[in-house]
Amino acid sequence: MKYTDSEDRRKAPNGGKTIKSRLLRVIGSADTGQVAALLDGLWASGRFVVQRAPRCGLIMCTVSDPFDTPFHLGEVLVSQAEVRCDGQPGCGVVCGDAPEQALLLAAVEAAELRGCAEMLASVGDAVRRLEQTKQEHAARLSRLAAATRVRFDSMKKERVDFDSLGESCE
Amino acid sequence: MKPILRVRELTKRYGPGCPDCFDLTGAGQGTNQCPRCKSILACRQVSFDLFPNEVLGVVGESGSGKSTVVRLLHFDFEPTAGRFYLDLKAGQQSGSALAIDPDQDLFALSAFHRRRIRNERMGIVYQNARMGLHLKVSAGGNIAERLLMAGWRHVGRMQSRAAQLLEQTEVPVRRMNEPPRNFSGGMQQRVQIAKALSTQPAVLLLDEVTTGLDVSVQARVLDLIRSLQQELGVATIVVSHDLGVIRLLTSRTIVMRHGCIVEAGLSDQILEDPQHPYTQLLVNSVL
Amino acid sequence: MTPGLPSEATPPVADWRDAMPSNRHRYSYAFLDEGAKREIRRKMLKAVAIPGCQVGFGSREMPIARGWGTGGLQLTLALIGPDDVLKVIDQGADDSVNAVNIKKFVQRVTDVPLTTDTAAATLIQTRHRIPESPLGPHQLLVFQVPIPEPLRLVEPSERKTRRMHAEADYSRMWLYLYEDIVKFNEITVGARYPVIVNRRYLMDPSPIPRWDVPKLNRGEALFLFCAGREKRIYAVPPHTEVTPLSFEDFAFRVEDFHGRRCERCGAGHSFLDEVVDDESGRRTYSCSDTAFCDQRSRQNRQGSR
Amino acid sequence: MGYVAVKGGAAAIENAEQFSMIRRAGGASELLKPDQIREQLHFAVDRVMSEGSLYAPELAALAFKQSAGDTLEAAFILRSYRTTLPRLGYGAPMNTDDMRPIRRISAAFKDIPGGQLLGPTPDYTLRLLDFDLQDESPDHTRRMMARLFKDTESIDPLPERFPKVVDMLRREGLLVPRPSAGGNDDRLVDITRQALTFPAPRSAQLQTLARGETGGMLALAYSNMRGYGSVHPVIGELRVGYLPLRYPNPVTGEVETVGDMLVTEAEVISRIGETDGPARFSLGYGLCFGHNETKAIAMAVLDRAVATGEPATPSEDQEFVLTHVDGIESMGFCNHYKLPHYVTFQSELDRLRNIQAGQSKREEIRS
Amino acid sequence: MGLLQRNCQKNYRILLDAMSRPGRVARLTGIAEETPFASALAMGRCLLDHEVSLCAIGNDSAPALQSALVQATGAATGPSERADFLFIVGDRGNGAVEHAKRGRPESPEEGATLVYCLEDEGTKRAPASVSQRLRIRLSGPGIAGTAGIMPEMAGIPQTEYEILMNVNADYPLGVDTFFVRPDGGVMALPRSTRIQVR
Amino acid sequence: MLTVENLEKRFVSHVLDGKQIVGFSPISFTVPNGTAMGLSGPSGYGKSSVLKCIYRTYLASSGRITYDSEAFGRIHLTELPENQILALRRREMGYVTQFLSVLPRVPVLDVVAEPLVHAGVDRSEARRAAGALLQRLRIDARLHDTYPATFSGGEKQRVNLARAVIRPPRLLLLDEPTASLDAAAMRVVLELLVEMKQKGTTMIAIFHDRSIMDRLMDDIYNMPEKETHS
Repeated sequence: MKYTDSEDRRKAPNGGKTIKSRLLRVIGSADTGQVAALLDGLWASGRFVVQRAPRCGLIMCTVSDPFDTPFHLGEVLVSQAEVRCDGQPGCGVVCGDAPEQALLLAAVEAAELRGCAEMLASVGDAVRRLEQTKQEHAARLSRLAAATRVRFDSMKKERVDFDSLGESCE
Repeated sequence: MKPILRVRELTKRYGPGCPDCFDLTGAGQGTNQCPRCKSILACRQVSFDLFPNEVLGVVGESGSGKSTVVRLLHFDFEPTAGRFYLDLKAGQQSGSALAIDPDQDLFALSAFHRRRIRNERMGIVYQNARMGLHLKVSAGGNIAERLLMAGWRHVGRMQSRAAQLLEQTEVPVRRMNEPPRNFSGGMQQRVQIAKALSTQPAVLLLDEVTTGLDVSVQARVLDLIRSLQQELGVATIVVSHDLGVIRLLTSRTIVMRHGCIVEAGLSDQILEDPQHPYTQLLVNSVL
Repeated sequence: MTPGLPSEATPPVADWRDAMPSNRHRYSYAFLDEGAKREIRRKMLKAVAIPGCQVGFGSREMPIARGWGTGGLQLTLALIGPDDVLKVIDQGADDSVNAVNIKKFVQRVTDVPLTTDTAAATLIQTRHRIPESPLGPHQLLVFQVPIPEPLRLVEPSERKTRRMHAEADYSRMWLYLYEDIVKFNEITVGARYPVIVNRRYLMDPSPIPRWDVPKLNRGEALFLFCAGREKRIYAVPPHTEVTPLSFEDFAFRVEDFHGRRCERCGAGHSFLDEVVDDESGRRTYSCSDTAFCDQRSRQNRQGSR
Repeated sequence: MGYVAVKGGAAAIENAEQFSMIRRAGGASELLKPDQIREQLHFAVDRVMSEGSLYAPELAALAFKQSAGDTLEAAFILRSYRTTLPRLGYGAPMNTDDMRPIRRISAAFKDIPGGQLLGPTPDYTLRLLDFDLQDESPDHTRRMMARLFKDTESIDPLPERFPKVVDMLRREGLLVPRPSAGGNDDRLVDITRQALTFPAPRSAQLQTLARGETGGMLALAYSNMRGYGSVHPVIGELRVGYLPLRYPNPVTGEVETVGDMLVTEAEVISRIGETDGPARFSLGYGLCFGHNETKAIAMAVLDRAVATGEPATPSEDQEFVLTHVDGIESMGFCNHYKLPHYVTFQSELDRLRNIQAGQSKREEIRS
Repeated sequence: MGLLQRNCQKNYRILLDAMSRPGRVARLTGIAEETPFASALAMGRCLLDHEVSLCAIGNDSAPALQSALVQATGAATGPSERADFLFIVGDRGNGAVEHAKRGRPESPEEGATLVYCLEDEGTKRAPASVSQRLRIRLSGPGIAGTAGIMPEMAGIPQTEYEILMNVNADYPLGVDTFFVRPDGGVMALPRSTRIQVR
Repeated sequence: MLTVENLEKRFVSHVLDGKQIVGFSPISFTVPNGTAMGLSGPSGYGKSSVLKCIYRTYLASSGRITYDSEAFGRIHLTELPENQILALRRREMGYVTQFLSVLPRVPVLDVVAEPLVHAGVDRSEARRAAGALLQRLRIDARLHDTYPATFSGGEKQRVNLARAVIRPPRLLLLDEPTASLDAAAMRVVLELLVEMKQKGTTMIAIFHDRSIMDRLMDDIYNMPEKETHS
């Protein structure tokens, strides 16, 4: 299978990114009650059917070592579900034991592929809120991590000239 | 006279290999490692014959590929290319009933068949006794192992055969039940020789058998090999970096360097009138 | 449908809440997922087709510890179905803790009927014994194997033992027995006595006593062996020649229970456990195969009545 | 008398299980919640995930609770749980260049592009028992956090990606292009689906080590560093961070990021490779689930050690290392000796008595 | 336990028994004879998935069987000399059997599994098969003494047995073979079976 | 029996950057069956090299040597396969030098008996014959079981000779076989050689002593002066 980036194709009309892809980034911080409410909202339209009930499964992750040799690092627990919107299938896969989250992702994908992004207004709002909280939290943690950076004041140059350091390790 | 053993274009490469390997390595290039793909050509297109009763020397410095050649013939590992034939009718009868078609390339045989041929038709003595012997198993047991492999299933008969062989190789029979790790280096080599000869092989391979032994011990082991060879008439290949060993034991000699045969001839000719620059250097270094 | 995966069709669900897995944390039939079962099943077929040859497989982790029968258990679970009647023994006994533990687990994930009666079982998982009463053609005996490689005794490297099997070079094993005789005038191997299967492969019969080794030769039932930790499956089909290694002048011999009898059922031709009486300190004997012993005791009682 | 039946095993097992439950949960203290374990005992959870070879923090925390803190046992529970789950597929090949680090240090250079980032490490904390933790107040922690976030407000957040130290060495030609021995086999195998064969391909080697037991790997790697081996490691780079899991969507076929995994990566430089050709550094590689630096470094050292041409010590022997680092297997085998072995023992007894009888008979004849 | 799962388990036991007793004919369950390739598909569901590769050869129906098997099992396809499972539709392999995988000395189990999917027409050619039954003797593991080929399974020509003999001459290298009929009748000839043609 | 035509030997020393050294300049001569030919000339003219070329210890640079062999018929020694040369050495050709070329650590008796044993003579019989021959060559019987390495130069030479003639060869190459013998020993050796010649052995020989040459040789070939190469 040829791998392509989801962002490259299927460009959403606004913002360049699909709601599905944005939802994927933040769904980990959404709580189950919130997700259930969104699902209820979508299902009220009567256009969604669960094609395949959420189930847990494993994905084997493949990583390349510094010599570009791929190997299997280990498995990750994911939840997967398949939903149809007016017959258009959509699939949701998300890390962890999270059936509701998988369903929501599947539904959003199906709707987008079906071309009914207008149904996703409430999801879009939720995504925006989640993005904001997540971003704030991430930035705080990132600044905290940045604070553990070691500073070498004696170095005059901003960037280190590595060619001159090459010998020191021999 | 027909050769008992024929080797044709024997090649062993370690590494992936590339189209330029052969051009960029060899005695002419002064290396056996391909600068392009880093493969090592331990030996390349080596061909020679061994005649019945004959002792053939293979001489060269370490890394020349001489040990690789005999160990390939012993099926210790797989060759990259080459053919290998044994014509046992050319030699004297040995103890085994195993028949070999003289036109059958032995490298093409199954591992199972090669193992039988190795065990019943060939004997090897390694430089390092650890490779040829189980140092923790009794000397008698070491010999019995080969007999067991050849299908012997009578403990009493194996014990008497082992005793006979140890006597022949001048190992005190009373030490038969001792493990060779208790033995001196010279004695270990004798046990290896006894083991190699136990199934009356048609071909004996000696890989640097006296290297690392004290000079006096070396001499005694060489004498033993010489007298056993004369007595049994087994066709023998002697691999050594030591021209003294070659002079003492062999009638013909092959000189190897960087995986290639650079010169072959009668041993006295090789020693007294070497042709190839490398052989001359080798001979001059001794004198 | 997910590409590349076979699936059982499930009907679509209209309300998402109905699709939420209520049984999310229940285990599937026979515990193993179907993919694992298929792999084990494929490998078992190969093992049967090449008697005595150790076939590697992707051994799964089981909820019992490695070395506690995870190999046997995986075969049992890949084989078992609702028509089976299961018997599990350890050291010949149906009620030893390990056997009970395994039975409990298999029943929990399959609901199959259990039995202690050897003749009634279709599938028997065992550790260290073959039942005394002969097995029939409808029966499968699954052995738990701790160390599948008979050559491990003489060679620690897997790479080298693989080559020895490839070349049918078992001289090191023979040599081990030869050295035994040289040192002790006797072969000292107790249990796990090495055998040659179908005149080709050297095989570890799992740590059964020598007493049980002849039962492997030309039996009626299929014998399946599996080592979970070492990830190997092998088999002895019915009517297959299985010969213990022996010399012309040093024969293979089973354990000597000459003149001893089971205190309970009086059997003089079964493998006996040695028991030291708490009070008298006297050494007595009893059948290791408890089902066999029970049956005889029952018959004795009926006979005396 | 005389017959000791092994009856009643079932009841004994049941009771033993309950006794063990009571030992864990029968005390006076409040019962632990898996969430508490996941957040507050994160090193334990990480270790369970990496040795259990399953990235699932919630389940790992549960397993840790169930095993009453025995990480080996918890990893074991996790491993057997994964046996019941179907494998949906394989993630798209990932590169650790995409890692979002929270910690990265290099021992080889004083400063590195992007800077040495200490991250959340207890390395420089004095190992003094902190009695304040006996009675930790949530308020105090909250206040401290607030202060910390306020203090760091002016600092620029970290970039998403950092350059790799070894890439610089590689560009300069200071690094061997490939591991020397056993490195030619590029097959991507999955050791959970097929038994290991030797020489094992590099992918099988790394996978085995990645799920190895920390203590066992440490012991083997330590033996090598200490002298029973020839690896003299310098940590080129050690990273802890989040790696995006990318998976092709089953409907669209497009690759999506379905979540993040915390991983630890170690790239260990060993002085001068022993291969022919120009003298170069060689590299050992370690990568595992969770934050576990000891394991990543030990893995990198072992990865480098087994690339030694002719193994002279156990840690240099690929087969030796790979067959002995799995904690679940070694623990199981060690414990299986608790099972009854009286049939085999009886068989041994028979041999021994026989031999002794033979020996005394021979001695009689002699005297 | 679903029906499919149940049938797979049952049929596996039948296949295992067939492999354990070469020459013995058993019958797969749940075979709807009107469905084309029902027997072969039942075997496929029991043994194949995306971890193995298959190749169907033989007569014109082979491509149809191959795609049906892929659909039902998710198995990969590959050239006949690399396939783990080789389905032969009809009564002869047309040269593919000789080149099927036989395994390596260190791992003979890598040899292919062959499935001859006999067609009713072929198996009903009774006169030829009766005489054949008399001429072929089987012996080896799983067989008490010797055995013959039951008439209903004798659907392949004698030359095909000779090919199998050759392919398995270098035991333990070789292939393991099933013969399956449209009605679910199944018989195995593992590589350990010695075939003698009189 | 043996014809040498335009035989020439040059050594190329690669150790000395390819320097050429002349062994001897082109020579031609014929030795009829049963006769003895002496090579004469000042030292350094390459007499020994000629013998070595015939024995194939040296490879000739050009020219050829034709030999009427019993085993193989008329052959060219310079081109003969090595295993056939070895067969000739075992069965037809003997070569005696002034230097000891026998094996160390083998009792003298066995050294001399070896060619007979090789030819299939029973070992004890061969040792008896060797003993008699050594006795005749005035080697004390007490020395027969000792190693020749301990012998004096003259004794070693006689051992060499005994080994070469115990099974009389068809063609005997002699390189100063009497160089360090006393008069008595020399007399015995000469007697022996005369006897062999009478029995039909063809000889090519180098003797330091001109009088021996005259007494034993049917013909004498004077070595040409070496051409000097640039």
